[in-house]
Amino acid sequence: QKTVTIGWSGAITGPTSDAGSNYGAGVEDYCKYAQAQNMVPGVKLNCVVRDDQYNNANTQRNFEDYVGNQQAAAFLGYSTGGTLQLKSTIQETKTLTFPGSYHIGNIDQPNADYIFLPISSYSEQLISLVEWVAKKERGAKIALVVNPSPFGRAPVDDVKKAATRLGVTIVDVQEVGGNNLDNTALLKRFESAGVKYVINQNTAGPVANILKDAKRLNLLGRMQFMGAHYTGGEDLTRLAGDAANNFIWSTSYYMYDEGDKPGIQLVKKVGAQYSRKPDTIRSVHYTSGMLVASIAIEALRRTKGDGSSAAMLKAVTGMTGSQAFNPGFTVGPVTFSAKDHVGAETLRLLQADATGNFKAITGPQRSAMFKLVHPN
Amino acid sequence: MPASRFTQTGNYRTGYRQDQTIFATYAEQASLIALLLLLLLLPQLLPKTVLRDVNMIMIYAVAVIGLNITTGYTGLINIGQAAFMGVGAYATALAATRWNLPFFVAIPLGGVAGAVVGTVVGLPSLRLKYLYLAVATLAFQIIFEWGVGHSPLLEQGGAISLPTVQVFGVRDTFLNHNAFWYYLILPVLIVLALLWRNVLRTRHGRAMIAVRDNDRAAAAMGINPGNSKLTAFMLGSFYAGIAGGLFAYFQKAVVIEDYGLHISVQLLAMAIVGGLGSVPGSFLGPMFIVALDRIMEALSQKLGGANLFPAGVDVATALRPLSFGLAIVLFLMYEPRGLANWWRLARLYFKKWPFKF
Amino acid sequence: MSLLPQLLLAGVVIGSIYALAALGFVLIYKSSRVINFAHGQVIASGAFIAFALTQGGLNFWVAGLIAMAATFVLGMLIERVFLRRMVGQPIIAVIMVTIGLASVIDGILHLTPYGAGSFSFTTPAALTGTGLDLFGTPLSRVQIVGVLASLALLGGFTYFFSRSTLGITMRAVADDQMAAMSVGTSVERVFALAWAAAGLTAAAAGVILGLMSGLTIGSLTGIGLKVFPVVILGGLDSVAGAIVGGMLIGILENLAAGYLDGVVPGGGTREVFPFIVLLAVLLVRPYGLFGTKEIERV
Amino acid sequence: MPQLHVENVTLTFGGLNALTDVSLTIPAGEIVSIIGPNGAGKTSLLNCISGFYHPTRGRITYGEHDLSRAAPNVVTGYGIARAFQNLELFRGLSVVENLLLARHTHLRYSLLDSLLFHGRASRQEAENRAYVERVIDFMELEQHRAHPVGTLAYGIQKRVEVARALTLAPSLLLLDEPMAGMNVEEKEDMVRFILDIRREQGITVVLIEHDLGVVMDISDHVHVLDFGQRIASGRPEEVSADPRVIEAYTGVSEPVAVGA
Amino acid sequence: MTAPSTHPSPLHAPPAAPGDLTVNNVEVVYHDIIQVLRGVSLTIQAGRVTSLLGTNGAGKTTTLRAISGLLRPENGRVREGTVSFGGQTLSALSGTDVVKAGVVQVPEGRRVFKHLTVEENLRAGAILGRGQWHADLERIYTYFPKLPALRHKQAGYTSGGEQQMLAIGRALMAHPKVLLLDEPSLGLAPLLVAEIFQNIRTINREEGLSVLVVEQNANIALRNSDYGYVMEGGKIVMEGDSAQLASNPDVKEFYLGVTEHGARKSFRDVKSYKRRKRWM
Ligand SMILES: Nc1ncnc2c1ncn2[C@@H]1O[C@H](COP(=O)(O)OP(=O)(O)OP(=O)(O)O)[C@@H](O)[C@H]1O
Ligand SMILES: Nc1ncnc2c1ncn2[C@@H]1O[C@H](COP(=O)(O)OP(=O)(O)OP(=O)(O)O)[C@@H](O)[C@H]1O
Ligand SMILES: [Mg+2]
Ligand SMILES: [Mg+2]
Repeated sequence: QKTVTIGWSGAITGPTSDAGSNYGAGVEDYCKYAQAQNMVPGVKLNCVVRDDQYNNANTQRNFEDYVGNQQAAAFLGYSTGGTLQLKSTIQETKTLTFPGSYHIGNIDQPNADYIFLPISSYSEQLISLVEWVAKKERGAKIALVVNPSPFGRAPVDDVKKAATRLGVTIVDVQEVGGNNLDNTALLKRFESAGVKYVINQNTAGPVANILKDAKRLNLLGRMQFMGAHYTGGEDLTRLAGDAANNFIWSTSYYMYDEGDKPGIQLVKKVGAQYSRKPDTIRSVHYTSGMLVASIAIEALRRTKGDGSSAAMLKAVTGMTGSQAFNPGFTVGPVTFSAKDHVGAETLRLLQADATGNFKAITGPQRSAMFKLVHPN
Repeated sequence: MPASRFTQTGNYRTGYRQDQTIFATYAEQASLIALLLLLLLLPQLLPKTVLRDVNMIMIYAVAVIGLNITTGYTGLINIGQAAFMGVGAYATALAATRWNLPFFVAIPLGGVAGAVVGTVVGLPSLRLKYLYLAVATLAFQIIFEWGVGHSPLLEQGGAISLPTVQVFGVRDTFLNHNAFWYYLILPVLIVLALLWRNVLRTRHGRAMIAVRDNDRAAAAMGINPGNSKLTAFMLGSFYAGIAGGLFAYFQKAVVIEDYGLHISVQLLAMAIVGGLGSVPGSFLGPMFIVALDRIMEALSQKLGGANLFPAGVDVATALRPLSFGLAIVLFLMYEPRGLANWWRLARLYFKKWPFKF
Repeated sequence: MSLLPQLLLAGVVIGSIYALAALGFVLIYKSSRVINFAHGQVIASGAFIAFALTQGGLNFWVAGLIAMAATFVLGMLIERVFLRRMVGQPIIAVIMVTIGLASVIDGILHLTPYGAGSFSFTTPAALTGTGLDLFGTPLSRVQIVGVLASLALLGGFTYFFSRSTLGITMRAVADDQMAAMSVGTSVERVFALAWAAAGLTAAAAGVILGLMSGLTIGSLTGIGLKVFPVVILGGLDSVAGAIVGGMLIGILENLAAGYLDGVVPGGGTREVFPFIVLLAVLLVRPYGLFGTKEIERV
Repeated sequence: MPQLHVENVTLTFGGLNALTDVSLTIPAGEIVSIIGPNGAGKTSLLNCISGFYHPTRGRITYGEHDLSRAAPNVVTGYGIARAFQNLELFRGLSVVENLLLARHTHLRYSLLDSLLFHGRASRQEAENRAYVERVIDFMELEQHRAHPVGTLAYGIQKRVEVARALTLAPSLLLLDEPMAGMNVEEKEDMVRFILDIRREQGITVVLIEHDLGVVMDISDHVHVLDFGQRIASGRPEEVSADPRVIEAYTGVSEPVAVGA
Repeated sequence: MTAPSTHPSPLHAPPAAPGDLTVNNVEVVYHDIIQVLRGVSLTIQAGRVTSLLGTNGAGKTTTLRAISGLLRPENGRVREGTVSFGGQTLSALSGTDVVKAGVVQVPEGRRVFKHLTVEENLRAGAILGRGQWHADLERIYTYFPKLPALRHKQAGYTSGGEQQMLAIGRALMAHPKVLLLDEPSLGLAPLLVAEIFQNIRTINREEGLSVLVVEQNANIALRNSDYGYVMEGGKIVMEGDSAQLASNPDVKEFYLGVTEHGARKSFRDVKSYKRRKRWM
């Protein structure tokens, strides 16, 4: 029996570890599950999950080990900076890579032949939100609040372009990090500038603080708060409490409480099987981790265990049309082709209800505008 | 002169010039040559992943020598060394991508940029003492990170990729990446370490130490404390800048997170564990911290798989910060002079061997 | 309603929390000349202890008090186990010990279920809702209690240091340990007490912060860094300086956020503005606004 | 050799006048003592001369150099060296290293020379070392040469302090209580060094000292300060008989007996 | 210097009275290797002033530290022998407990708390009389009438003599029974030295305080003490009533600097023959 390596390197500790630890757990558990199911006959799956502490030097070392020493069939990445930094090496080594960062720059040429985003990019997520706003109110004034990092800044340019075309205005772009104990100034300025929509590209913590302050300042009714994938979910409602009410979130994943979806059933089953804490299993990042692992393993399965990069690339770019892969974690199937490096590009907008659960307010959809402002 | 230079019982010094030499005894000179040979062959002897760590250690060592110049020898506590590395890295990246300069020009330019910025940041040291200066360097670290994040020229901290390097027809590829850079970093490190050892034997080095020990007395000796402090900052951040330039190429792209506060802390830890104000310590410290991290990583990998602990308790992830912190604390408590002191004791032992007393 | 008064008010609120966080710093520095880089970690410990207790079903207030007692002991332990051996070592060594400690406590926190993820207190009934409306800015009860608690603790310690014999003794120890010993002061007891008191105020700060912005290990420990501009501005060894410094930084941050962010592309100026001010202040007043000038006679 | 002129120097700290309108001249080649009660401003005057304090008003010149606003290291460059009242040595460094430091201004090579340690730097350092060894011989510090200064007995440290000042090759040496805390015999040693320094090298010496016996025996000239003002000056016999000096300082009504 | 060849005998150290503090054959090492005291025995008699003379590095300060328990912070240790006072073995106590037992040391070089005001310095000394510090302040101010005017001045900016008075006053705040003074005349002008010693005498008389004073200025120390010891190389080499010591020829030459005929030696006559080498 031959052994094939799939390696993940991400932040189990350090910055963004709240997401990273669950993400890593998802990768690890899905792999064990796949092995137990003998998903790839004749192959022993060797899934390695390593903590790089959000430190790019560690990421590169892990990459070298996976790819250089263990001939990994796929590299599962995590951080924005780490992935961007690795692009030329990924290209050179022809390593199939699925980052945890949905930065569109990851799949922008050059050096992007082997990189595939599991779900739609931050840009597309945010533009979907802008489209929603534009549909609701022409000429609406929107403020962007982004994380002070490459991760946060990634979609800003695309969103600005899209807004112009959609006939809404981005009044302000603000960076807010994890230490925002008080957002009075920010919100008051938005208020006086007539902002009615605040779109966040951030992690849940800073967004929760903004929501709580907005509630205190009686702005929740007057401003609609929204955000991309890493802003929402359980984390947000836990932190913001009832201030999260009505928050609109865009993501491609199914929610934990959509128990009828096969992907969520699988998440619950696997999570229980490997005795994860409830918080982990409920976390959307756990699902995300399972998704990338499932894509890599599916590709390997389709190569019949041939983990070579040519075979893997063929398998992945073949996931299109009737050959699309649908593990059920996301609202749409995972489709890739030589031109299409985004997997589950359909997404939904969801809105938090009074109990803190996110309920879909749109069906699965794609952003029409995104393609226009960011042609490949 | 004894009949044979090799049978004499010691190297007798008959002039002050001889007293100045760094490698004085024949034993020292012989071991130096052996060491150099070993260093040349190292890439052939080491597994590739370890070689990567060796490269990291050498880059850190350059930065730590620089940190020692400001903090160890001159006593100016610097919590922003990673930012100076960052200055060098970004300067190198700009030189390489905007002006298409070759790496052997771009990296020294990084050093020069580090030195220039370092001198400016050092200006408050003319007035500030002790902790107040430490906090000023901390402020610089934070302002630097923020500034890069707001600078479109620097991709707002996103990746600036560096061109692939070619030397004597050999290209830097994934397969030879570590060995390739090993042979480039090693001579840089050796030269930089020797240059600093030279400074230490001269009035400039002594003046820095004097300023550290007692700046008023130093002034009474005709030393301009401000000059010495600025020189220290300039040299120290020159080294940091070179380290940053090397790191940029070694990582293939410059990303702001690589030059954050935690790296500054790590560099300080390396300097402390190695032994503040010691050149061998500047090598031993990075070695120790990197090795410790690798061991702990391996250990947490093992523990993580073992499911020994109740759900929700993540021993594996706690190990690295815990061991890093403990290493620093224990060293300071029980061996404040750092590994350099062990090194010294070991050398004394071998010098006297087989006579142990 | 014009923006300025609202910004000032928000600055005072957040500033008083900064001041409280800074108080622990000052307490330790004042008596032992140690600058504590692990203070953010002690704050986080206090907050998580309180949180764990409330998770266990304890009343919020009781949990808060127990957490303060626990960090009181924690502070004492840190001093006893780690810092006591460092007496007489150079400052850089002592600073580095606290940096190491920060990492150690981080590791220990990662051993708990709170090492990763975000949590949030169930706000006690007495603190829910709006408390006051000043200048058109509604203040939550949490904020009001935070400000009052900070001011009470700060006032108490100011009085303590200037008037009480023990307070004077603590300052004496900072000045010259040997001389303090010669008049019979137990330097060790003074240090332990300073660390313990700092621990206590840290838990208070941690719980208030937790109430206001949730419990995430990174942002709680991050306060440890935020406190630097405060103490440097106010002067490392001045309780009054901590108050003024805290308020000033809080206000400056808000002014930056209110006026500069609109001008600077990307904004986020509140993150750096305090540090820029800090540098400027240091160049004019190297000992901060209220810090003791080192007496140097040759 | 230049003369030191202190002209109408006033030094204020906050509201306090440490020095008020002090004028005096130190002639080349003499041993001049400054005495006065504690807090009279003796050390402050020395600090003004050596650049650690700057007079609020008045002027201090040494030859053609104006010292009033000069930094300590600049003053040292003019050939004025000092030993401190409270030891200000580099405690972690050995005696040799302490003295080598004092050669700083006599070495002329650049940072680049330092980095490369080629000809100029290396040659000057060797000469430098030889010079230091001669001072060590002179001050009889041979046996302590390699010891860290901090571990030496107090009396020896005081001697290192003077040796270090001497290594600067000054033309004017300022000594602030070099004999405090010494017994009679140790004082005799220190006196011998001071006399030899003057005799063999013609260095001008300014001495602050509370032991009147020493002051009266070896000074050519004595100035008395009280509350920041010069209240008397003259030859030792004259000063010790001055009633104002007796009242403010010595408290002894008869002049101190000049030794047999 | 050469040690006085004769140890005056018989020793007329009086038998220990109840209030005496006795140092018994004490040996002290620093860092576990540097032996400084080699069997020192002495008695501080109740209610009297005792002086301890000796060259630099003889171990005088070390002796005081051995009594006051301040060796530990200097990495020193009493290896042998005992110090006892009022039935207690001081050498077993910590510095704090020694002060509680009534023995307080005024450290060499004064060591006032520079950044505290004069009054705060005194209050910092009142660790035992906390409740009554007000009354104690007044008591100290009557002994040192210069101090009240300076009460709000930072101690670091007061003159040497004022600092010495402050240091003594601070020690007195703890109501000691035995006061240990380390070179109180260091760096002080003659008039102040006299004043300080007068103060010591007054306090000694009025409070019945025993005093041990370590001095380089043998002249004034012997004049103002009842009994004296001379120490060299970590040993007591001579002792006796102060007057008697002052007339000893060796003490005269080496400590008092007077010739046999009573005239003061001139420093101009220093022994230049000692110089072995010429310079340049
Ligand atoms: N840096 C300073 N700041 C404020 N006051 C000072 C400073 N330096 C000295 N003084 C004050 O100036 C006066 C003169 O002090 P100085 O040290 O010159 O006296 P001195 O004659 O040398 O005394 P001593 O014999 O005790 O050494 C004193 O009142 C002192 O407090
Ligand atoms: N902390 C210490 N560590 C090591 N050695 C010490 C220490 N303190 C004192 N010594 C040594 O012990 C010896 C005696 O010192 P001590 O201070 O007791 O002498 P002393 O008689 O008080 O001298 P002085 O008149 O100079 O004050 C000296 O040789 C000194 O170097
Ligand atoms: Mg003086
Ligand atoms: Mg002594």
